[in-house]
Amino acid sequence: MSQMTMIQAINSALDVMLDKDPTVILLGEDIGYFGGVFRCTDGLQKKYGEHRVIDAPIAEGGIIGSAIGIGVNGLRPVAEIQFADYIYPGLDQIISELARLRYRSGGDYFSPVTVRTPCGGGIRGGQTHSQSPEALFTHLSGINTVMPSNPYDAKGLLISAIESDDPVVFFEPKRIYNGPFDGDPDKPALAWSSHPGGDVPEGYYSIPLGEAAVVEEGDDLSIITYGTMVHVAQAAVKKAGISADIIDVRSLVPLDVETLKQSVEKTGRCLVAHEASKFGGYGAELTATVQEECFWHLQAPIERVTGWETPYPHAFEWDYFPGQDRILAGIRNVLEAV
Amino acid sequence: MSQMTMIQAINSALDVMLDKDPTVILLGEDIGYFGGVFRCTDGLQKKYGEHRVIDAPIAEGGIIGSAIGIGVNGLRPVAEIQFADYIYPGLDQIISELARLRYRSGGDYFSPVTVRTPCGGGIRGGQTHSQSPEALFTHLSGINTVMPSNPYDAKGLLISAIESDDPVVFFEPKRIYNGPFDGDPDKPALAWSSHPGGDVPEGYYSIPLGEAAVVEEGDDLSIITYGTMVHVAQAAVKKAGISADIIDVRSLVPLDVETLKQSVEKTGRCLVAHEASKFGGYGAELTATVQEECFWHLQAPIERVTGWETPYPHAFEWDYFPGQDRILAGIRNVLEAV
Amino acid sequence: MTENSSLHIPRPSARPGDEPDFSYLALSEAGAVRYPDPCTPAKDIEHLAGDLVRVLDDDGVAQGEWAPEIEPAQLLEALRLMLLTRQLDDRMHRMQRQGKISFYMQSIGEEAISVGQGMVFKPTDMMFPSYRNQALFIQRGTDIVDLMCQCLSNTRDMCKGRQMPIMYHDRKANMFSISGNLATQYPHAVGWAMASAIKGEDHVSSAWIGDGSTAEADFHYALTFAAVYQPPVILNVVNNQWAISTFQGFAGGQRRPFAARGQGLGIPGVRVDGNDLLAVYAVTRWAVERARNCGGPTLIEHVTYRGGAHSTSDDPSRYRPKDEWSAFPLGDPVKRLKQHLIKSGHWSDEQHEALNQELKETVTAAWKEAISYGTMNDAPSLDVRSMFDDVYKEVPERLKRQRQQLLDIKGAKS
Amino acid sequence: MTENSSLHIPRPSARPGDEPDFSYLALSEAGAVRYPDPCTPAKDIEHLAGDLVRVLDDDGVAQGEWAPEIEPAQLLEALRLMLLTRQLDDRMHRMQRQGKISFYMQSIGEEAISVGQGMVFKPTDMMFPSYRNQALFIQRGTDIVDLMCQCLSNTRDMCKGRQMPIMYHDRKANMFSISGNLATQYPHAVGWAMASAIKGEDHVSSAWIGDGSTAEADFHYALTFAAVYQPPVILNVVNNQWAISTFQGFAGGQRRPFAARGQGLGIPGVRVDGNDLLAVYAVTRWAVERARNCGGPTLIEHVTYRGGAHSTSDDPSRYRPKDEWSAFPLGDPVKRLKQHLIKSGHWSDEQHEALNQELKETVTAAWKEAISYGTMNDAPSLDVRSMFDDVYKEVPERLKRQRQQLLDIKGAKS
Ligand SMILES: Cc1ncc(C[n+]2csc(CCOP(=O)(O)OP(=O)(O)O)c2C)c(N)n1
Ligand SMILES: Cc1ncc(C[n+]2csc(CCOP(=O)(O)OP(=O)(O)O)c2C)c(N)n1
Ligand SMILES: [Mg+2]
Ligand SMILES: [Mg+2]
Repeated sequence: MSQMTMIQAINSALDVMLDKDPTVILLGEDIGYFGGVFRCTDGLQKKYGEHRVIDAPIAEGGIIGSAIGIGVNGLRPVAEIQFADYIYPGLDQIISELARLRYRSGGDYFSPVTVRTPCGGGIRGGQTHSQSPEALFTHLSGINTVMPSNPYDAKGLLISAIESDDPVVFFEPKRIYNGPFDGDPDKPALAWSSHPGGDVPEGYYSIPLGEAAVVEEGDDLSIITYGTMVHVAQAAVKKAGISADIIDVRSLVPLDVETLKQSVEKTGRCLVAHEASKFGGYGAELTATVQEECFWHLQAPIERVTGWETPYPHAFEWDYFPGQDRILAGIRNVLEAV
Repeated sequence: MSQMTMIQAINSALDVMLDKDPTVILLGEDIGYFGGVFRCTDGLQKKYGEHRVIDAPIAEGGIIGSAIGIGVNGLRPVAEIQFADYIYPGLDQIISELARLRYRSGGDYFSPVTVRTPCGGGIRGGQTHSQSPEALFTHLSGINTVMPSNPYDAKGLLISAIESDDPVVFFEPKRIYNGPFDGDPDKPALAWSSHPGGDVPEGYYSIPLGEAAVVEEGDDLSIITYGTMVHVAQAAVKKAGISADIIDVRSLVPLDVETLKQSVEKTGRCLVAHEASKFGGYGAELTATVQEECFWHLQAPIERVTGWETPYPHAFEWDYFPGQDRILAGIRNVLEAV
Repeated sequence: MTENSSLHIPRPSARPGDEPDFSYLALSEAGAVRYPDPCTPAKDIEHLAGDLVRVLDDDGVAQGEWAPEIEPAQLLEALRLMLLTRQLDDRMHRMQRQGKISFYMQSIGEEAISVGQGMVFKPTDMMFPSYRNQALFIQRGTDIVDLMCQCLSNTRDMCKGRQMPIMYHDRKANMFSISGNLATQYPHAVGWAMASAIKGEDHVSSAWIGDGSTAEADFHYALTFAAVYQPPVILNVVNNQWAISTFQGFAGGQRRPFAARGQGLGIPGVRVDGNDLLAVYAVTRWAVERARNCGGPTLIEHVTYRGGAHSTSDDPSRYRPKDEWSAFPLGDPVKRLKQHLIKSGHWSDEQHEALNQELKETVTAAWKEAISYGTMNDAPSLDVRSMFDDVYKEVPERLKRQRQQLLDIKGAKS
Repeated sequence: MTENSSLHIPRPSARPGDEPDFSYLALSEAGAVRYPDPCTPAKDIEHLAGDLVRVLDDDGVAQGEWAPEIEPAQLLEALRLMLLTRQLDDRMHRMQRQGKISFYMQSIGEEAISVGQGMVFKPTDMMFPSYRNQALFIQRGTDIVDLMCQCLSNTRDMCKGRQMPIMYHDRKANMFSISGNLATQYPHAVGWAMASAIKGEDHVSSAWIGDGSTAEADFHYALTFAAVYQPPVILNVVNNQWAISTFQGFAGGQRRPFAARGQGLGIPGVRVDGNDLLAVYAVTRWAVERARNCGGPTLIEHVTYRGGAHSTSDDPSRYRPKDEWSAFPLGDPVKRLKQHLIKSGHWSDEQHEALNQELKETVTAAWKEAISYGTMNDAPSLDVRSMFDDVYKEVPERLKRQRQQLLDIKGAKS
């Protein structure tokens, strides 16, 4: 065991897989010689060579499109998109090709591409370096979507994603790359070494996709969330002095419905939280699923606490971000509803 | 008043607007000399010239991107994307530019682009000519999303979309271009002349965005749907011999929450139906909204009847399509739930 | 407000009712273009993108340095494949008209490209076809019964009923899965070739795209990645003059040939008479030699003409002269190869007629066999449960439940 | 498995610790390139994409047919704008380092492009800038206080606090809104020019893109539409050799210059010394004349060097030699214009020093004014309610409710 930041854990996952499986190759903008703008691939080109850790042109569609071809030819590509906000030029290749290749070819062809990309706000990135577009992916059939909330999960889930023969879009909440963040930008930054999720084995291990983590257990309500918001929810629950199940979805697709169900059946009350805006967000699916599965146990409407339905503004980052106060207000609504 | 198919109604809307507003121009693949693969722009180039009804290269991103620039320069472009399945190469320009231009420029710039595109299945189009990707758009802030279910609405809503200074993505359910369709492919095709929505004024009129239509009124439950599924729902209700509110959302964004609320508060039971797959679909938002707004009135879980979570297959088109039987089963679930 | 418009709107040389006019097509004499060493630097052979490599002259005689040495038996086999493809297209077109299949796309007039190129590639090379490469499938050994079964979405359909007709693939023939989305296969081919280079293998890949589709982003991505990483890939633009109703000027073809599209990136381009099987073969062999011996991509523009409608949903008489094909200066690839074989004493009109008759029967027999695996309306049919397979490697629980729901509803109904 | 890899991986000529090496840069002598009539057909001037149009020689003397006639006063003004931009960049960079703004991007070394081109365009022409065109804003009259206020996201920010620093726009100066998404402005510029042509107006548009960004789809879309519709648009590639950590070879620049990218579509390309204000001015004027008099696009590659870090988040010493800029054969655009003005007797070292000092004070005064409109931490600040404006033309009910929720929560908190 050693202490790792989420960046180091991701680097370690890539390192382990490059070492273990000679077919794994990395492709992305600035990931090679430079080691990535967030340094997730630092040192890997030096270690594995420029033919396995490959700098790419600034062409997200070309990165995904060529990765598909590379995967069809027996290699196992891990593509980095520098910011989730820049994944859109690659959407056609993801939606029309990557997600459907196995299906349309009757199972004869597939391409095991993993697409890693940093997402979320809280780093003063303004409207083009803060987005959380996970809902555009979770609606697609044929790909899985993952977003870890701590280094341990990041490494274990990324290894599973790379090993999977199904394509995975792997979102990395960049605000918590270097430490957990409870939603209060005025507090001194915490290090991952202060968090149990910062204990990360050096070697190989994996966490299967499709399993949510119950981060905290309690009885008053269930909070379903993922990414940075897991930490914000924990802080809010503590502040509220209540007892809640906090569920870190981790694997957005496939979704671990059973864990949500057990929790909400127990608590009867549910709050869903994410950074992305509300309308049509992933929280809509979580809400719809929970009301379908647990209707008869629900004692209050399921509440969604999310980003506002505007782009993510630079100046009002902390008014946009669904911080502790918003979660607290949401908890109050859910608990007081009669 | 005259009888029009949905194709004719769309053609008429474009004709009226080209005539009324000299800044309106059309741009798209095969829309000019040929009149469009579905003939929605038939005769318009001849009438308004090749400088206003413009054939475009096969480049969806270029069509949307250049339309944005055309709009910034004071014209009012209506772009056609030949099939909704082919809109993805244009997504970056829609998400990153069209939807955000006004916001990011502090209100100083905007581009009033309307994007028309045929969607949905039922024409033996297989997995790349049948898609209903509306949920990828309804999650975005800064654009509106529309899908009409009959010629009258199509014309009135399209005129509103073109006149709007906000961008609109306008989905046209191609299965009902030429006649209403109740979900039974074995029945003889109906003509729009047999449907009240086929009565369409020749001239100018508009239907504001943001207003749902209550297509049928009843007490047993509320069915919330849009596009082709409106007709399927009507047939299913008739078959079930029950009394239901059937609400045609029409304007997916902005959503007329008030109308949904009034209905579900009255009936206490709700079914949501669409052709797109369930997970993360637009129905998730409808479900989440209704449970938020009407929780205390709900007597049963809200049921979603949708396409399966697979691509739209060619051979099993009618097993994929959420036809009357599936709606009937859904109605049974909702009504029998205790 | 458009009276003063100075926007350039490309116009085809002829519309319905006009005389066909191909004066815009730059032609070279057969044999006129010199054959450079395949490893010649791109900058020294830029003229190849503007010239037109032609081997067969008007009399059907092979001319010049590009004339390949091909055994007559091989040429006869090529002719057979082209004729077979044409018979297949004819049959399938009619079957669509009779409602037996939902859709079809013919490749009539473009058969020399698939067949001539197919003769060059090895089985271990990987092909990323477009929807007008049926002859390439046939050339690489796909049974026409399998092609038919795909169009029928029946129990022998390699796509398991998931795709519209003509969206074939053949894993064992290294034929990639055809996509309904134009141009997407182009970066796949480049990526595949990159992997081949990374692995140190000498397999090449090749992709086909239409003139109209070059306007798509994936064309640019593919060319850029090909220029940067120099993988062994042969990129083909099939310029059949039309993209549904728009002529090639709407893809930017009015000023420079498509073969020149890679020049700004240093990718060599060769423009070839796509209706001349010998020229197609020679140019492809040149490009493959270049890829295998010196690495790197080649862009080949095949100048041809879309002899039929775009698809069974199309009516070209609305937008181009009915007799345009017959005025096309590069003729019909089948007739030209036939003429060459007759001229060189290896073939006769009678043999041709007999072969055609035989192939017609082959196709009829194949159709009979194909429909025995089911049609849109007649048994046997695919098991509906298979609809939920292959979305993911394993069927997830969610899809198993949806499958069960469907079965329940179908059970309740019947 | 990669021991035998034959994949070509572009390598820059020098890495940290190496001697800078610009031998890969093809240079022409100042004055060597002939000046063709602006309406010359593209195919007759293809060499302009490979040559390098240069006016100022090593001694600062204007040479050759491209040498423009510009009043000394205008040149002095150009020098002033370049110096002002550099002072601004210096100041803002330091302000970021001190935590006063969140981010910044300098344009150091690239000022001649914005200023030289800006001198050619009319106010009614529409500019689609990239994030290194701050000098173009200044040239077209945007107050540097406004640029600073944007970076501060304060009450005078034209973006109302919504964008990261440097994402300016200026409606009245016809400067479009800068996007964080690379290359997206390219098709906008083409569309804008299409509309200009449709309306029969003679306004041109112009867009800027980095070498690295040419790999994006929008570059291809823009070139294709420009070739098809021939609108009056000037498309600029600012080749500053680097795209964050990757050199221009990763954008396909190893074999042919970026100016040649449009040749396959018949778009004329001109390669110009981007550090030579006179050459930039002359080439731009040529392209604008071409656009206005004969219509159609021109692609201009400006050969320059990114003198500073990519942004305040970047550390270039990790990936390129520290002294690379000083070895760049085209020098520093400010020094070169200064030398020219001194040589021609219109300027002196003393005047230069004095001007620089004056501009430093101008910038300091502007900064003081700017922060009076608020900073990240100090009042005044934007009204948080404005966050919900401009998503749509009118604030929809939903957003009004969300605004109220936010106010309630903030109220409850304080
Ligand atoms: C991304 C995308 N856009 C549009 C279409 C619709 N479409 C199908 S074929 C076609 C024309 C293609 O023309 P070309 O590339 O010249 O190929 P050809 O049909 O002539 O062989 C179009 C527009 C599509 N299939 N995919
Ligand atoms: C679509 C997109 N992909 C990636 C990025 C991240 N990014 C910002 S600037 C940059 C490098 C651009 O290099 P170049 O085009 O050469 O411009 P320069 O910075 O040299 O002026 C990258 C990769 C982005 N902003 N947008
Ligand atoms: Mg074509
Ligand atoms: Mg650059």
